[in-house]
Amino acid sequence: MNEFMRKLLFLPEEGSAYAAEVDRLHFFVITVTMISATMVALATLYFFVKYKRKSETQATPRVEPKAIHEILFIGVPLGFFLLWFAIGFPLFVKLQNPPKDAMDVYVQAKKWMWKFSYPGGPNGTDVLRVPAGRPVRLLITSRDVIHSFFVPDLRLKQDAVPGRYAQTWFTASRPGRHQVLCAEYCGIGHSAMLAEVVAMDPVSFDAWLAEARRSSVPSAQDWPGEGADPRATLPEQGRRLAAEYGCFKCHTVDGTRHIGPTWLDLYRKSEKLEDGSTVIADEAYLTESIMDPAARIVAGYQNNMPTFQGRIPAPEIAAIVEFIKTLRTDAVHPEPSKGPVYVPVTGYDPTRASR
Amino acid sequence: MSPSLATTPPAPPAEPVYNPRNYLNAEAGIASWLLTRDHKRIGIMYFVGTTMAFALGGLFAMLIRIELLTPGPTIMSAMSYNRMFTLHGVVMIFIFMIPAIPGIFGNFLLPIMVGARDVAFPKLNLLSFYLWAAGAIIALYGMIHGGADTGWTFYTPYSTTTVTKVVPILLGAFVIGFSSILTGLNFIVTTHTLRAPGISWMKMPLFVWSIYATSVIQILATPVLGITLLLVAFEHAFGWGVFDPALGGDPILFQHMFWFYSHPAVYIMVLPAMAVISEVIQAAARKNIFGYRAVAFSSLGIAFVGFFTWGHHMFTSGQSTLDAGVFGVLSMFVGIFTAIKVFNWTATLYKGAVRFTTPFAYFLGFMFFLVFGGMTGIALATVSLDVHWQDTYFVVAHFHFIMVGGVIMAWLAAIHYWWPKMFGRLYSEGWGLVSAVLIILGFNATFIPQFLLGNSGMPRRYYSYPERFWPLNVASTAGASLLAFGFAIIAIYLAISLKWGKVAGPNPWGSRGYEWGTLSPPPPENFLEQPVFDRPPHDYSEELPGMEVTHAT
Amino acid sequence: MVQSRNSVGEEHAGLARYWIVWVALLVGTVATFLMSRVHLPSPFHLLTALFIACTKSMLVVLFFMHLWDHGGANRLVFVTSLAFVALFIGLIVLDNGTRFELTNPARGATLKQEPPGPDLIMPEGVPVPWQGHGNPLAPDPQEKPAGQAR
Amino acid sequence: MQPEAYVAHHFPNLRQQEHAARLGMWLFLATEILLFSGLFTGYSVYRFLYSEGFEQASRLLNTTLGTVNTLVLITSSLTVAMAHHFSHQGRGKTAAVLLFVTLLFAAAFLVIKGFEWTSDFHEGLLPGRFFTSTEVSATGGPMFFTLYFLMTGLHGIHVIVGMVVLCVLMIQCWIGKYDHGYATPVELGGMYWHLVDLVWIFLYPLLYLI
Repeated sequence: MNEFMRKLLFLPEEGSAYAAEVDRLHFFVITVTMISATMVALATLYFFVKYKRKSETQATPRVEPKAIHEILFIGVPLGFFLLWFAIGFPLFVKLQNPPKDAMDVYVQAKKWMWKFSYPGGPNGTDVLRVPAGRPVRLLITSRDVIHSFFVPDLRLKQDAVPGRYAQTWFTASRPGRHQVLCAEYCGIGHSAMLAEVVAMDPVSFDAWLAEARRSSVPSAQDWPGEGADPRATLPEQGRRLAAEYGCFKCHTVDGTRHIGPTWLDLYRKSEKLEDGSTVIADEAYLTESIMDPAARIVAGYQNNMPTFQGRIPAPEIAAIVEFIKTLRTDAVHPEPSKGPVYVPVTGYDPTRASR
Repeated sequence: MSPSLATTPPAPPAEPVYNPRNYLNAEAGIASWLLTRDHKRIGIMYFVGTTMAFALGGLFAMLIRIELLTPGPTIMSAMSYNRMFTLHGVVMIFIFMIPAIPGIFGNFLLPIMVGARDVAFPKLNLLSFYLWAAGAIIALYGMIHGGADTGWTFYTPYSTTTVTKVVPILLGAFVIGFSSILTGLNFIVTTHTLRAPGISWMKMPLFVWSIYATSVIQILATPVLGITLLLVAFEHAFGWGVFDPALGGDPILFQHMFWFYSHPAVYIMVLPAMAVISEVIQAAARKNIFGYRAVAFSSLGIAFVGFFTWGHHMFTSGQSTLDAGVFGVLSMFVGIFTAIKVFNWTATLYKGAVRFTTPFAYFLGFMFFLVFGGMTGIALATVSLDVHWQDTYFVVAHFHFIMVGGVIMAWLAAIHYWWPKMFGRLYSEGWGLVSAVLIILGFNATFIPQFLLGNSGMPRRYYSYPERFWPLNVASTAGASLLAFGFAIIAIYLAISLKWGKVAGPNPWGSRGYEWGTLSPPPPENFLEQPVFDRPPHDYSEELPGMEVTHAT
Repeated sequence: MVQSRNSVGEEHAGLARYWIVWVALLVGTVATFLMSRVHLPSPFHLLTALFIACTKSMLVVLFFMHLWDHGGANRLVFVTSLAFVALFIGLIVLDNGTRFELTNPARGATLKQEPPGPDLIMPEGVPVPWQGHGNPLAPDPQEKPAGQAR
Repeated sequence: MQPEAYVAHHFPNLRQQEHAARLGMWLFLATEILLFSGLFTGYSVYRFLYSEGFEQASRLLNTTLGTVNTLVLITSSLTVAMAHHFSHQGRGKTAAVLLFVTLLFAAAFLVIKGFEWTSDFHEGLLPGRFFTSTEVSATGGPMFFTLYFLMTGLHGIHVIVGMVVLCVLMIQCWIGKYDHGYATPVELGGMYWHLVDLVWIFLYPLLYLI
């Protein structure tokens, strides 16, 4: 029955015991809602059919309500409403008060990504690995604007507010994957701010955590000296390189016009050039524009960009182009888990966090 | 024609008569309209203005729906899409819906219904219209110069850091707020001091009660919105951050202040709709309301309790658990007042004499949508359910059920019900029913899929979405086009009826509301002679052969 | 008509009443000033000052603004507005007083466990929101490898 | 000119019109109270969160000037009330003089406030990120001054609006517009001014004393 209702109402799977409890209340409330709306509509129709106007001047009796009518009108719905509250609020209180033995994970939202950090490491983006069957407490904050951590499968949502922490918790009932969406509007990347909760069986989670902590330590030593994190994906490296070479002084990645064209949705975009012709901004054009910017200028922009010929090695240019290719507002990741990209825990100046 | 409802009026003329000297033609020229202090003309100016705003907001809505036809980009960029839904919200809420029914029908009818010649402060009334126009123009300026991408809720810190033109939009809403305050002030004072002899509080038409309750909310809530929007504008423009987390500010405080206005604002929009429905149902059923006191006082109850529930918009924001509980349980009580009204309206039909007309069709739609929308509102206030639904399409569908299914239906019912009174002519009843059916079907097709989208977890304000949400979005867009088609038909046949419609006569519905006791269109002084109000409004308990002037059929 | 009390009543009030109220207001002002110099335990400080302010404002409202002589509707308007202000402030402060302890950074609470990684912000060091220029995705300068820093 | 001449066409009599005007004014004042309540809410919340910072910051303000300003504003309220009294009795010239005195007090208030703001400016006691003073060690100093400037600023705007209103009324009193027993505009203008006083009565202890 519950399964039927869940399918009927298009609810996603129930990833936790809490989700199942919430759904039961959901079915109760929605069933009553549908029945009462239908009943009111039917009553209206019935009265309409029964009491059709017979003549233009027809008089009608004055019907005054008795006290019992109004008491019923108030009492019956109020009874239902308060019952729902009485069932629903304790569930909410439960959600707000994590069990003491919950494992902590820090969640930091940022335009437009989710960062998950485990005390003692590791620390990654966009994939939250948790052990199934064990409670996990999330301490959520934001770096810029308000975001909201939303996992439909777990019936879980908590806003990430900058400057303060919020908490929520869940226990995934079995291994599986659950999509995370940002539910509080946060700008052009709002709908692409997706992540994933991966519930693993506890044994493999423990093994994974130990492995991730072990491997993050040695690489931390060689990372700051190198130009790039060897474990970072190509686009990640590209982003870092673009920052180093100062690309962001003139190019934005959020769609706003600056000194140069924005990089958002630039790849494969059809750009109008100064001479009136158009060009598709593919890899070749992007590479050319880095090496010899003056060659083909997009209409409406000045020729301000210096040439980077000989200043950026070819693999790095490739990385930057790869980065530009990822900057898409329509980026919907049907399968966002390509393996988390972990940055080492150590190697940072902890004082820089405070303003 | 005597305006009295009871004292033996002359036999109705065989053919309906168009009142030759009415408020529309008493004075001529543009200036006589722009400088008018006649509440009826101001009502008509609101009609024209807010309807244009509605068309604009509807255009934005259609563009949003078209964009959402495919999971990826369809016709616009993410930035344009964000502007679209912001402007759709701002235009529909601040420029159209808050002033619409009070501005048009409150202005036009409230003084007539209390037997007054005008509102208490006619100049203030005109000023209020111009403030609305100024606010709309400022907001329009902002839209043309880039628009805002914050959503109509202007949540900080996004709204204070965005590069878009959020300040003109904020100021526009601020100025419109003043207009709303002055309108409310005028209505309250009019109701208190200008009721004609014979109209005691308990004999006031229910329309007046509801508008009165609306005005109370406007007076008490709108100033808080004003100061909140000013603070955001200040923070955006000068960096004086009251809400800026970098300076120790609390973004959640903004949400508290914003919803302290914006939750009651829902009732600013819905109460006038209920006002309309209370009148339409009594006329359609030829029966006095079942439980006058219950309906009248529930309006005040909504106005009062509606203020204690704002925190239910913030269950997932980091608000304290205790506050969530307080707001949650209080929200349950506000639902009760709506339930009282719904049951009393339904019971009004009992032993009535119902005729199916276009306003009645909208009444039927309204009843279903209000019950379903209202009950889903209660479901949303059930704290733990809201955690899943907060900021998803479920919320979007819920408030569109209230706003479109409730307010727009009532607005259409009001237009169709009072059109003959306002312009003295009848529209085509057949086309009226066709478009009503189109709109009700289109509405269901648009918003029921959105409930399901919300259930399946699609957050609102999404430019692109995972493909599993695709089919329901297509259904929603299809419904929206049906809806748009229905509105277009209405615009056409109403425009035609203005010139070529059949003459309505003073009372085409055979209604015994006070406003039908005067001529159509009403003379500038509302009643040719001071009417005698010796019966309650909508008293159909005995036949009054002289009064039954029904030409609608 | 609702207006049952005669508004002409204030005619008889006379100037003497204004002067008395004025003296009372002066006394109240001096009293708050002096009270602020006396050392009182924490909440009482605020409470006395607010009590005196409320008394003073009541005097102004009742006598200077003639609410004493006015009809019911005017009183209702004024009292309602005050009630809603109290409600507004009360429920919001209640929220702040009962929040999850880490939500409000400055109330003495800190994270028990320092969050790992570069990007998590300590509660006492609040993050700087993106100011609408620069780049949201660009790594912070500190995040750059040491050799490349500006 | 009889008082009845002031009745607008849609009112049955003068008493009802006065009643309407007064009720309208009270409603307007209610909106003003709620307008300020937004700032008072901000103050309450941040005072609750940063009580120590607020106390330290409040000590940096000049209490003497604040107290003098309170006395000035209270006295101006008295003169306005008296002006209403005399105009009601038909003594327009006396009322005009009293309104003039009120305007002087109001100007004095603004001048004192101006001095205060100037010295705050020099000491770096400025709102938000412009706050440069080092004398507040606890968190909350910038927030206090943001609220201080917003509250006194909004109040100052109300003082200026009130002065314009009183100035118009003064001229009307002087030319004898209210010599016939109809003085509702003076009463309403006075009520507005009392509200300005009322707000200050709360601002004074909250900002300067505690």
